[in-house]
Amino acid sequence: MQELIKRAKELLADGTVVRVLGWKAGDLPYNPEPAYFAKDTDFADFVYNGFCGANLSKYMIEASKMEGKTLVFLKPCDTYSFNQLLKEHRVEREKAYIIGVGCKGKLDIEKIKALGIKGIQSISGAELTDEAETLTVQTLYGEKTCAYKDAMLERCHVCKGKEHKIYDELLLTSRDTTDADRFAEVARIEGLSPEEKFAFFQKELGKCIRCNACRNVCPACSCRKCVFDSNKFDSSQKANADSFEEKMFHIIRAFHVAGRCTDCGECSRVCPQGIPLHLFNRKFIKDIDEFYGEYQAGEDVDADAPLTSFTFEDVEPSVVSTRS
Amino acid sequence: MQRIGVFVCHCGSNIAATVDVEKVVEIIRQEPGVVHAEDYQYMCSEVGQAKIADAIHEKGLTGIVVCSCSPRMHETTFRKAAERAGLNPYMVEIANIREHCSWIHKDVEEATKKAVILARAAIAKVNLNAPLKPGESRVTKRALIIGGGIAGIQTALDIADAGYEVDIVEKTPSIGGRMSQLDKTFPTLDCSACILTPKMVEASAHEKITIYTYSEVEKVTGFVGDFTVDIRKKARSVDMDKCTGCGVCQEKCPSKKAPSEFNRGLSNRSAIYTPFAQAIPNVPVIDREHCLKFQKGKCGVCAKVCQAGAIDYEQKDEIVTEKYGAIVVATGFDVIKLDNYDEYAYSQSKDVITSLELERIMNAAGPTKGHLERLSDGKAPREMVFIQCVGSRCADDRGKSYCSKICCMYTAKHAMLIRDKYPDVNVTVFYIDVRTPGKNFDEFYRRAVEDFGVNYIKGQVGKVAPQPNGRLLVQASDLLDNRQIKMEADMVVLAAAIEPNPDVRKIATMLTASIDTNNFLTEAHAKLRPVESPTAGVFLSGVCQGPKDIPETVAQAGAAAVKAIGLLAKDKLLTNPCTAHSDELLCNGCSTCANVCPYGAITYEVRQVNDHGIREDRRLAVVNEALCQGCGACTVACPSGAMDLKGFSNRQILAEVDAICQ
Amino acid sequence: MSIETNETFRPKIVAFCCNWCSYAGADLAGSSRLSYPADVKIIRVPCSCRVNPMFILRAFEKGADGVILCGCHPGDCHYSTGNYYARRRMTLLFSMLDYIGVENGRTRVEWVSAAEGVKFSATMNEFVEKIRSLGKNVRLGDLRCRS
Amino acid sequence: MITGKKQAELIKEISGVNPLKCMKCGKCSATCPSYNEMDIKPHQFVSYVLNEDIEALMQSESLWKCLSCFACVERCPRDVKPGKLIDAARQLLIRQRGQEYLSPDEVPELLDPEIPQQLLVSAFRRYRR
Repeated sequence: MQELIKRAKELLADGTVVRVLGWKAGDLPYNPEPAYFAKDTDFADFVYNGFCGANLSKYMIEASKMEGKTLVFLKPCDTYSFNQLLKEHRVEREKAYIIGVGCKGKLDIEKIKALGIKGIQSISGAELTDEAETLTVQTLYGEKTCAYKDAMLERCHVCKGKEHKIYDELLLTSRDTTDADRFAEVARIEGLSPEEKFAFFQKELGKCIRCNACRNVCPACSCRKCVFDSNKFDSSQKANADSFEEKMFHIIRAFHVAGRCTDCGECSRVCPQGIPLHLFNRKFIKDIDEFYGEYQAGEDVDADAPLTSFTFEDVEPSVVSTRS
Repeated sequence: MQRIGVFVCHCGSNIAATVDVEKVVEIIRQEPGVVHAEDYQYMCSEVGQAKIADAIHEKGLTGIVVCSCSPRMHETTFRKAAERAGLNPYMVEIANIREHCSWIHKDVEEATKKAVILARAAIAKVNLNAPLKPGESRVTKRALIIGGGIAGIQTALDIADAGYEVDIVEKTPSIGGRMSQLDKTFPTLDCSACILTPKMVEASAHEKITIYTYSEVEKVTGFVGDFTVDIRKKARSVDMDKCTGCGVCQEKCPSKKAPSEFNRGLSNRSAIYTPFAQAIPNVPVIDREHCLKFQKGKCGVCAKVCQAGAIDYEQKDEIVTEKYGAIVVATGFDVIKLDNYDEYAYSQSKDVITSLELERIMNAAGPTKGHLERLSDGKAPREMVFIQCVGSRCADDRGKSYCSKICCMYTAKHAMLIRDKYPDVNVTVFYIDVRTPGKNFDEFYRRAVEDFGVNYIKGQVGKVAPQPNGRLLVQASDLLDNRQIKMEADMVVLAAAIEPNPDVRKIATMLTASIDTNNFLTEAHAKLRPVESPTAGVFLSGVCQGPKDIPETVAQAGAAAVKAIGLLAKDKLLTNPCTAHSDELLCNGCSTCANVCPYGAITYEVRQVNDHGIREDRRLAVVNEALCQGCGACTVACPSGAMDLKGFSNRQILAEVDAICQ
Repeated sequence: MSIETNETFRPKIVAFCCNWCSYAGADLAGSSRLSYPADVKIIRVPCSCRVNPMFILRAFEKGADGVILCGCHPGDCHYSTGNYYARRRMTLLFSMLDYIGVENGRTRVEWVSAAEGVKFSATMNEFVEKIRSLGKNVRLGDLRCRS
Repeated sequence: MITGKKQAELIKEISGVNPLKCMKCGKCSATCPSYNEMDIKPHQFVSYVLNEDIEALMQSESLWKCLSCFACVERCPRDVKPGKLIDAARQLLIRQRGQEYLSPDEVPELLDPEIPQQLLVSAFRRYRR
């Protein structure tokens, strides 16, 4: 963390950048938030630890409109999002000085809580530089520990790899965290009967309160004005009026980001209701891989996106009913 | 809210027998927004149309729904009727209650119910209709032809004869193209030069035709009717106006080791050269790569001997910018490289040649002055073998997947000419299939077999191996006789596949014309619009669209000319008003829409917008209404819903959906 | 899930047809008097690629029991490439609907040329039969508005 | 006894060849070094598979005359590879013979100064379990 601060201050001092986009400590030990830093003194609450899951690439849309360059810290997975935004002309490369930061997997406070650790006062072991495999948590009820792996976000277990796809320089080394099959859960659901599938999604989506957090955090969902807020489709919805609307919202949201979603997992991370929203996006990714060849959004800025290209031999939509 | 009038047609008994039209009128009259509803025997009749006009005037209608036959039948009729009565024609919608209702249902109650729903959907749509006006764009009455072969020349002549200015841009120093390299042409065996040269002369003498040889298209902007094109005139190093074409410079030029492109590298030419005797223009160019003056700095013989003082070593490339209404692509073809066909020993033996090389050998102006001889030792061949389908109909990446179409016929021609001129030479043709569709084509092939004794064997040659005795061992199998053949030949001629001129890819990109996996330009419709590119104002002539022989090329050249003339004859183009348009406040500038547009109608510009008081520069999609054909691919690709289609807007279609599902 | 009997259940079916091939195919079915159930209502769109997944979901929301999209055969699109994009979009959308448990027989894409009146009619008959066997769409409907 | 249809399927599976791609050009037979000893010629292999007459192919002389030089595979313009087909037929026959596969112990007795080493190695590689 200190390396990041030191380097950021240097780049500010020599005029390479005029501001820094990073994370600052939140009001709890586990909720740092994205923030700008411009002066030396700002860096007092700069943090970079296992709870800095927030993908800063989307903030670069606004930063690209500001005067001067912005230093942005991007984790390996965040660079895919940045690339995708670059492809869509939403961010400007020249406006960004990208420091690719290492990552040893990001933490999910809900998982820690689910382990029965309550009344958290402080957490150690979450720093990237810590070699520790365990987190030590000081709670109102005394010191508790848990394995770092057990507290990791789902997305880090299926990490795309710790290689930065775009950067100006790299700081800190990463640790591989991939230990699960990215599509296992999607495949499990595909194997259910229609009734079971429907029940599963009815239960999950029934929790949706239409707070729009998933949309607002999503780097692909970066429209100036969302179709669900405009009158273009008579689709602006103020309240969660019936059981269909959240299905429509989530299907359309996933469809709009299909072929553009880098699977950064932010939607699921921020959902206050704990809905596994990534299961929608990942379903599309799995289908695209199977039908049209493997495609990773944000990997190659020049690649043709799956929904804006085609081949003459593409599968017919009836494949859905014939596929086992 | 619109003031809508609904007109229900009986269509005699076609509709009225199954749909209770009075009842439809009665129900529809109650719909919100409907201020007038009536039925009539034949709405499309003059009386029927007059009823619409009257109602427009009397009731102040702003929208019309006609419940009648398919809009494909009478939409235009009713739109025109409304227009005559002062209503915007695009405020008319049709509910198809004949083809989609009365004709397919038998039960009156059911059909009536459906007719009402279809009418409601049309009413819901027309409620959201907005008056549309076709855009206008002017037409520059000048055509550009890219490529000066027979296709380009024919298209140019046809357009020029219709009275329009035409420019031909040809990459090489002379027009004439592939056809000028041919010796004779099938199926009548006329000498190629004898029929081509007059056309070349006619084109160059035509007052409406300007020819830019040794030139290339550099940049294309604009759209149908209004293209702006930059043409690079490469430095010829010879003043076109001063040169008299006497040819002394070529004679005296000391650098004579440059391979002749015209003779397919089988002979050499001087550094200053015209590609062939009948070249048009008859003005040489200096090939700077082989010129001693340019390479070593000294020589200057040509300048010394030129009495006209036409040699200009200082000449530079020149860019000409010109406007055009139509562009015809006629870039033609080349034969594929045979580097990957080791088994035919093409690069090992001088006596294995391509058919195009044989054309040059057979030609009196060719490297052997028209004598059939082996290029290795100059001896007359006794045994000649022709191999068909070399690189055509190939599933692997060495060749092409398609049939090159012309090889069967030119091989029959070669075989026949050789047997005619040199009766003592045995000619064997190894074929897979003999494909001779075309007028007098099969008769021609049969003559080669029956009258000229050409030996046709079904079976592809597997290997050609040069022998120590200087001959070529040809190994094949006769599939019909079930025997393996090993024969010695003196010359082997390969019918190499043809492929589009490699430059076409660059040109297609400039024109936003689409191209298939084989680099052939794609036609707007494979059956119904074969000479038009999907990009409006761009037409296709000759082999750039697909393999063709000369008669087909000339026919297509004429067809392309007619299409171009049809465009140039108009002063202004009315554009389809049902085009896409982007809401600047919603547009993300993400380029997704442009990626799916088949017409290249969407571009981006950075413009200041005022978004509820926030002024900022944004990258925005701009639809060129002259290019947009209104398919709507972009509207669905657009994630923010900024892109919408006039006449088929999101809200209009949703209103129809709602009305149907009500 | 209870299936209503075929006699009483009349499904609502929305058919999106492209103007150039399928709508003309439907016209030909009409002029050839090839019947199909009145449950099918056609909406004309310029091209299959104009159909937004939003339209299909909206139809289901408003009570449609089945939605079918008809376009020109691949390779024959009037706009040359529209149906290729539609094919990908619909494949993914249908797969997603299947994934959340909507019976996959409720959605269909069929390529119908202007000459295929017989195919149009046969397709519609088949599709209506399928929807009738599936019964009323409850999983994607706005249940408040159902009578 | 498995049917010709099943055998044809097996041949296609083992060889990975789609015989429908053949355009009957005969380039395979053109340079086949064993052509004259073969009763069924290389370009005909495809027809036998298409006609599901695998028994005839398996009983043919050609089966054992093919040198597996793969010139036909190399040259085939349609990617049909007749050599692979005959090879598959051979495997089918060998598998049929009581499912016996070559075991390492059998190798020494097969050694014959006339047999190229390479053939043994490749045969072993192919037929071992």
